[in-house]
Amino acid sequence: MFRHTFLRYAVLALLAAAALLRALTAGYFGLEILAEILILAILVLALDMVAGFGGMVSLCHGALMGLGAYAYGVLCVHAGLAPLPALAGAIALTGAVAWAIGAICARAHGIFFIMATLAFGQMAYSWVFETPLLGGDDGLGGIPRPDLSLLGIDLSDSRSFVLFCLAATALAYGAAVLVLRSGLGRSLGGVMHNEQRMRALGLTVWRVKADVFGLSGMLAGLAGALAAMQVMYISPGLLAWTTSGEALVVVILGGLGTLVGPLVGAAAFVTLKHGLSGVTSHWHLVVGLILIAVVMSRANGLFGWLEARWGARLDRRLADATREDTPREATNDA
Amino acid sequence: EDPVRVGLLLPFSGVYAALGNDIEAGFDLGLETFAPDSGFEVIREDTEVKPPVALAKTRKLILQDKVDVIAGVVSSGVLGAVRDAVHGAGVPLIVANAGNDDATGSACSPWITRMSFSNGQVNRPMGQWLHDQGITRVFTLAPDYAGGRQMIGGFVEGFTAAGGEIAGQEFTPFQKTQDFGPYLAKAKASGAQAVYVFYAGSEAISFVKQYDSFGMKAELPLYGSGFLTSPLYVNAEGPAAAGVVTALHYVPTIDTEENRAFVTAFEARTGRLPSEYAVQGYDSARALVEAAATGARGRAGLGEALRQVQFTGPRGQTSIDPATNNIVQPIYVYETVQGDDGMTQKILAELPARPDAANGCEMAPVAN
Amino acid sequence: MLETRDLTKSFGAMQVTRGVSLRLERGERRVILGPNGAGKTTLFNLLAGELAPDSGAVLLAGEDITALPVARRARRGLSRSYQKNTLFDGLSVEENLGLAAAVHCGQGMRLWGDSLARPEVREIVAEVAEMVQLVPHLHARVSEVSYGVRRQLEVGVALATRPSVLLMDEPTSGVGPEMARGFHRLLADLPRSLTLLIIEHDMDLAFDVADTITVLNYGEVVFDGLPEAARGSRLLQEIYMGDWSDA
Amino acid sequence: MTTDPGFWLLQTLNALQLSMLLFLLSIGLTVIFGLMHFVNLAHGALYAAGAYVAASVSAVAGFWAGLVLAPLAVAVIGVLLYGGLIRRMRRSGPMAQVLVTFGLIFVALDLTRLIWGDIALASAMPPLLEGRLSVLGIDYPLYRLFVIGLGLVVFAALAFVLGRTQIGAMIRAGVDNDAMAACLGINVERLFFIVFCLGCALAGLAGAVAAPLLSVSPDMGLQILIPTLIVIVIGGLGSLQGAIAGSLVYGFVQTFGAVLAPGLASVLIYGLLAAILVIRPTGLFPAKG
Amino acid sequence: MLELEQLCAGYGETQVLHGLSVQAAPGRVLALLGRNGAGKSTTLKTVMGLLPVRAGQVRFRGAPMPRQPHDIARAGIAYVPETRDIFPSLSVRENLELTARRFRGDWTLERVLTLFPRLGERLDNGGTQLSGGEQQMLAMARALLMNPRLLILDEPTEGLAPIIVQQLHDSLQALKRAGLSMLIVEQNFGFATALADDVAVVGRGQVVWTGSAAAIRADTGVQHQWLGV
Ligand SMILES: Nc1ncnc2c1ncn2[C@@H]1O[C@H](COP(=O)(O)OP(=O)(O)OP(=O)(O)O)[C@@H](O)[C@H]1O
Ligand SMILES: Nc1ncnc2c1ncn2[C@@H]1O[C@H](COP(=O)(O)OP(=O)(O)OP(=O)(O)O)[C@@H](O)[C@H]1O
Ligand SMILES: [Mg+2]
Ligand SMILES: [Mg+2]
Repeated sequence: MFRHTFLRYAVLALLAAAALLRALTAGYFGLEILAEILILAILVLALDMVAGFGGMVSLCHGALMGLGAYAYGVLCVHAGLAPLPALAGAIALTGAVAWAIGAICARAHGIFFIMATLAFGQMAYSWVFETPLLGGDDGLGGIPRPDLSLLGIDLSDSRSFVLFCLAATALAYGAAVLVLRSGLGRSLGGVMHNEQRMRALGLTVWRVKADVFGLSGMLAGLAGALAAMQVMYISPGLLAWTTSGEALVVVILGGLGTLVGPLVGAAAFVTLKHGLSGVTSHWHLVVGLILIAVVMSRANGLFGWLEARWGARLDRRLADATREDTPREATNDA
Repeated sequence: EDPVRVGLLLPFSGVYAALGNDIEAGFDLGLETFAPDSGFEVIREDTEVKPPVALAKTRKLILQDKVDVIAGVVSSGVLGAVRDAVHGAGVPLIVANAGNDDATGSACSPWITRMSFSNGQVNRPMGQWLHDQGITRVFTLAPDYAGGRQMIGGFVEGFTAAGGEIAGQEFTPFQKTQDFGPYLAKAKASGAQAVYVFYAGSEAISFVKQYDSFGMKAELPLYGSGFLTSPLYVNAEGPAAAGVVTALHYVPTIDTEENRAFVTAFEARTGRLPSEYAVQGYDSARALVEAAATGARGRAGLGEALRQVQFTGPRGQTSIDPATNNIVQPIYVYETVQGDDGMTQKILAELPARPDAANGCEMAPVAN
Repeated sequence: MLETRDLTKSFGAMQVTRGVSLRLERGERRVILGPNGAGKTTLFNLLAGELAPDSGAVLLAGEDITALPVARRARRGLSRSYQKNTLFDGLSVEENLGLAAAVHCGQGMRLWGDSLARPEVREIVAEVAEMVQLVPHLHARVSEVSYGVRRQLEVGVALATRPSVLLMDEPTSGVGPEMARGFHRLLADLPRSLTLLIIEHDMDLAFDVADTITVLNYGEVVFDGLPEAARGSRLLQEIYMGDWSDA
Repeated sequence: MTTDPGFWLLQTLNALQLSMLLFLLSIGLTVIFGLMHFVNLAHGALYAAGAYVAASVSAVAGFWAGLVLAPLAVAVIGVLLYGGLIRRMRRSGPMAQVLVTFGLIFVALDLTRLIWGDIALASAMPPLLEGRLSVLGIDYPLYRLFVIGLGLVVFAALAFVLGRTQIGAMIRAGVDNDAMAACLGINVERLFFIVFCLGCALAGLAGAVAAPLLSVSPDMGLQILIPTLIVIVIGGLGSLQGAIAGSLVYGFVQTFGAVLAPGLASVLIYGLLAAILVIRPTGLFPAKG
Repeated sequence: MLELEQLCAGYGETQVLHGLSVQAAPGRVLALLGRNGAGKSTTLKTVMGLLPVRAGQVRFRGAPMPRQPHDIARAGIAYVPETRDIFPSLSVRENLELTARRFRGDWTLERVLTLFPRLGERLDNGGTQLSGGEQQMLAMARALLMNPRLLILDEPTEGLAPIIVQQLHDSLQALKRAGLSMLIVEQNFGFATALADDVAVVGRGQVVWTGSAAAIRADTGVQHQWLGV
């Protein structure tokens, strides 16, 4: 279960404002980076949904995103579908695949779940890599962006495309929050804390896991389709496990199970990466050291650190101010 | 006069970092040698061997840095990713490695000039040559990806055209194979007279060592694409590589004036022998300098001029095939032998330069 | 209401349940006694579906449920509490009860709206909290309340699914005398329509609430009858009670 | 497919060899990962470090010196890691551990590149093991037989220590519940330190053994990580039988997959992994409990 | 033997013990009684070094208590927690040998198995395959095999069949007669006061009453106010 706190609202508003400002003012490369951040943000939202709120740490979300990208690409290029129906198709297909993976892996836990999802991700990777229709190792080019000229928007313009991504990210965030706050999200929380008891209460645990995994997969599919639109070219590397690993790093770096944190993580990670790779080809070293430093600080990621410092205090102050009109609610996250 | 702005697009991290570094060293040496008074401004970008990253960097070079020309590109995946971008924007690209046949075939572009090699080109002549040595049944092995299939495809084409027979073919999972033992046993059991392979990088090293440890070289000689025993890796392979016969568009032991000068200069600069990657970088720089020397400026001008370039360099007489923009160059068959210090290459034959077939390439002139 | 026919279960070479046949009428309150390791908890696991029997059948309201998974049995009104607390530790007491009630109300898979905010769920939570005296602790996290309170919650969560048959595994173990009395009252106050099967080592409580008593020893039913008969049974004294009844 | 029995024997030996190489690697990981519940993704990096040290040492002092020094050197790295990072991370849950060790992978990768460069390193076989031995009528490389033998010896030694000795029981007790183990007078902290260093040394040993077989390149650690994880997950975490079973499954599936179904070679092991986890969600031989 | 002086301790932000002072005399049995949540288990955990001492002092046999649990154990204190904490990866035999092999003395494997014959039948079972009561016996046996100077028991009778409780009472009486010092926390008032020499009642993190076992049996006021009996 996810709750908005004052701090979360504040950081969210800050992020949105910063993104909007950048989208309107940044130069070409800045826009490119912003689009990358936004797409990664959707992916890590999807991942946080299952990992942070359901304990299902997935190492196949990169592959799901890749599937979304390929589904979109193939539906456009080979099946001749218009981009928007292709986008819908990609999301639906990725969701269905994710649902199946979630259902099959539902019995595994912890590292076993991670590895089971990795296995499915790698199978998808190998399949794409070795399927000539999908371009194999050489990838698939000539992927179109949606035509929104009816609305007077030209998505081939970088700025418009970034704004399009921003809207998609906002939508994805809203969807994630809705799901996590629903009955399904509640059940998911129960399953994460004590699966055996949830079952004994009469819940079909695997269905809950599969449903949430499927919904998360739809978001990953959206991210994939957007990535395909951004680059207008797709290659199997998108499905490699390292993409999933990187997404996981971003989620944890930002703050697992906070939904807002991963957004912070995505922004920080991409900015850092590009900033450093311009300076040194050994940027992995620096990123690695920073990762270690962040974790050694013992906080739940960057945002978790912020929450631990100020979250409670801010909320208490806010609660004091509004004590009269709202009944007290137990405040806890996840 | 404004300098020519060059974007150098290479992997400086990731699995191909060693290749990127060699090409870069060759490129820098080329610029220094042929354009000592500079006139070129180089902007370096790391592709990380990730196509999306490479594409973002390419767009940055084109749109933000406003380069006149781009050089580099090691992996074919990256080439596939950036192809539409450079073609669409009308920016000349000098390919300094990626060998994908299609890049100068069905997906060719007047803006893309290849100064390295194409996968088929390196292997095709070897088919005829091998058959000429009296070998008629061959087992082939290569990693399972587009490049591996094209390399072997080129060889098989040449070999069967000469009347040879393929005893068996195996494609191993790309960069996932630790143990080649199972495949070697299959090759042995296939009844072939020789084995022809394409492997590069780490896989080449593991393969050559494991081939040797099974003691197969004596009864089943090992042939292949020259990347297998590239100077970059041959010292890691050590004596295991002795006696392996391969073909490539360049080896450091080519006995010509141009090559001796290049090898000396490169060794002085880096302390190691130049590999085929180094020469590709070197010749890419030279092509660029020569194109600029014609007085051509701007993207279109340089693009057109690049297609006319021809010179005699370390690898012999090279020119650009106007039908495909692919390089035309001789191929060297060489045996890896034990030298005074480390392994060295003994050239067995120089196969004449032949342009690749057009493979569906329809080349329009460079337009504005 | 709940019936078993010749249930057997072994772990490796050790037979833990040997041909157990029980029959509980609707509204019956039965206490299961037996020495440690007699197979009482195992029997509960077989009834609830957490273990599959080697042979035999479990019937609920006349229907064979032997093949049903845990969740399906629970949805048919079979609920249980655990000997070792099995709670949602990071959540508040209220949320613990709410989750159970939400599943019961069919809100567990809803994609729209918070299940715990539903009026029917809130109603159950309030009612159960009152019943098991958890009202003062509703907003505390489980990890913050004392063991005794957790024991109460353990039963509360089971009750929040509004079961027709409730299995309680040593509800009073580890709680103080005061709270034990509370459980006593709670059991007395439960609606008579609820069928109860209780494992208990607290003899006072056992003899007080039991309509009937079943004694297990080495996985076998060695006694099945009224409390009075149990009290007088030599066998029971020998294997289980010692001189409790004299005390 | 050939009916020559020699061919199948050869392939069986190949499978065994790959299994044992993976076993040497995965046992270190399973000891740390299963017994300490510590997710050490940097295990592959330790293996690469072992290979690099072995290659460097053997260039000047011969293979055997490398084989001895590499595990020691990696154990020393283990000491540093433990003191600097791991000790503080032991209680911080798997997510934090994944992240820290992921960071370590990044760091190790670039450090190897900085120290040894991007170009792969040579590592020669010892002259003693260079030849081939005739096994039931087929010639098989001696070095590969050495790898098989070494794997079996390490397995036997560890099986004895963990299963039959007091130390083994103490380690397992500390893993189950370190607070309670401490209350029984066990110095859990020191025990884990030893276990961690032993695991590191085993990774170093695997690297040294692999060096003459494979190429010693910066990304070798990353490439081996996934196979190693697959091995310990198929086998079941924390158990020695699991590590050996997982290694054998992996080795045989890879080898015979390559022979019998080359088209599926790259997917086969993942399919098997998924299937095993669906049927037995905690692997084939999970640790008791 | 064991002296707690103005002990303060707790979990995270919550402080549970607020200056708790009590003394256990050598060769005697001290029972800590109190309602659920009074802080009895917290006291024991603090003594064992599982929770840090925030203020005050713990002294054992006249000297300050070591800080690390394993040093505390080696100083001669054996502890049976309320959660028993049997090691699931170890068989029953291994659970017992874990302490039997490292602490030698009067208590041997044979001797504890005569005390708890049920364990003898389960020697090769996994630790968590035992029933709740069997686990309690195993935890006790494991502690006795440390041949401790002071035995600390947290709710030893929880979940035990009456007949086992009786046997346990008898064996603890025997231990007491043999001169073993004990500190027990117990909800079973009858059991505790029959065994203990001294009683300390804990309420809200402090000792609110001390006296002899006989005294508290007679004092229904204290019983009612602090124990809810
Ligand atoms: N998973 C298992 N594997 C092997 N043996 C088991 C397992 N679970 C329980 N047992 C054994 O079955 C027997 C019965 O256990 P059970 O937990 O049912 O006892 P119980 O009657 O509930 O005892 P208690 O009153 O002490 O809780 C015990 O001897 C125990 O060792
Ligand atoms: N891990 C913990 N984190 C936070 N608070 C705790 C924790 N464990 C116990 N507490 C709190 O400390 C207080 C004292 O708990 P303690 O376990 O010492 O009580 P007790 O006297 O042993 O009671 P019981 O008879 O129920 O075991 C309780 O209010 C409880 O909520
Ligand atoms: Mg029980
Ligand atoms: Mg307690």
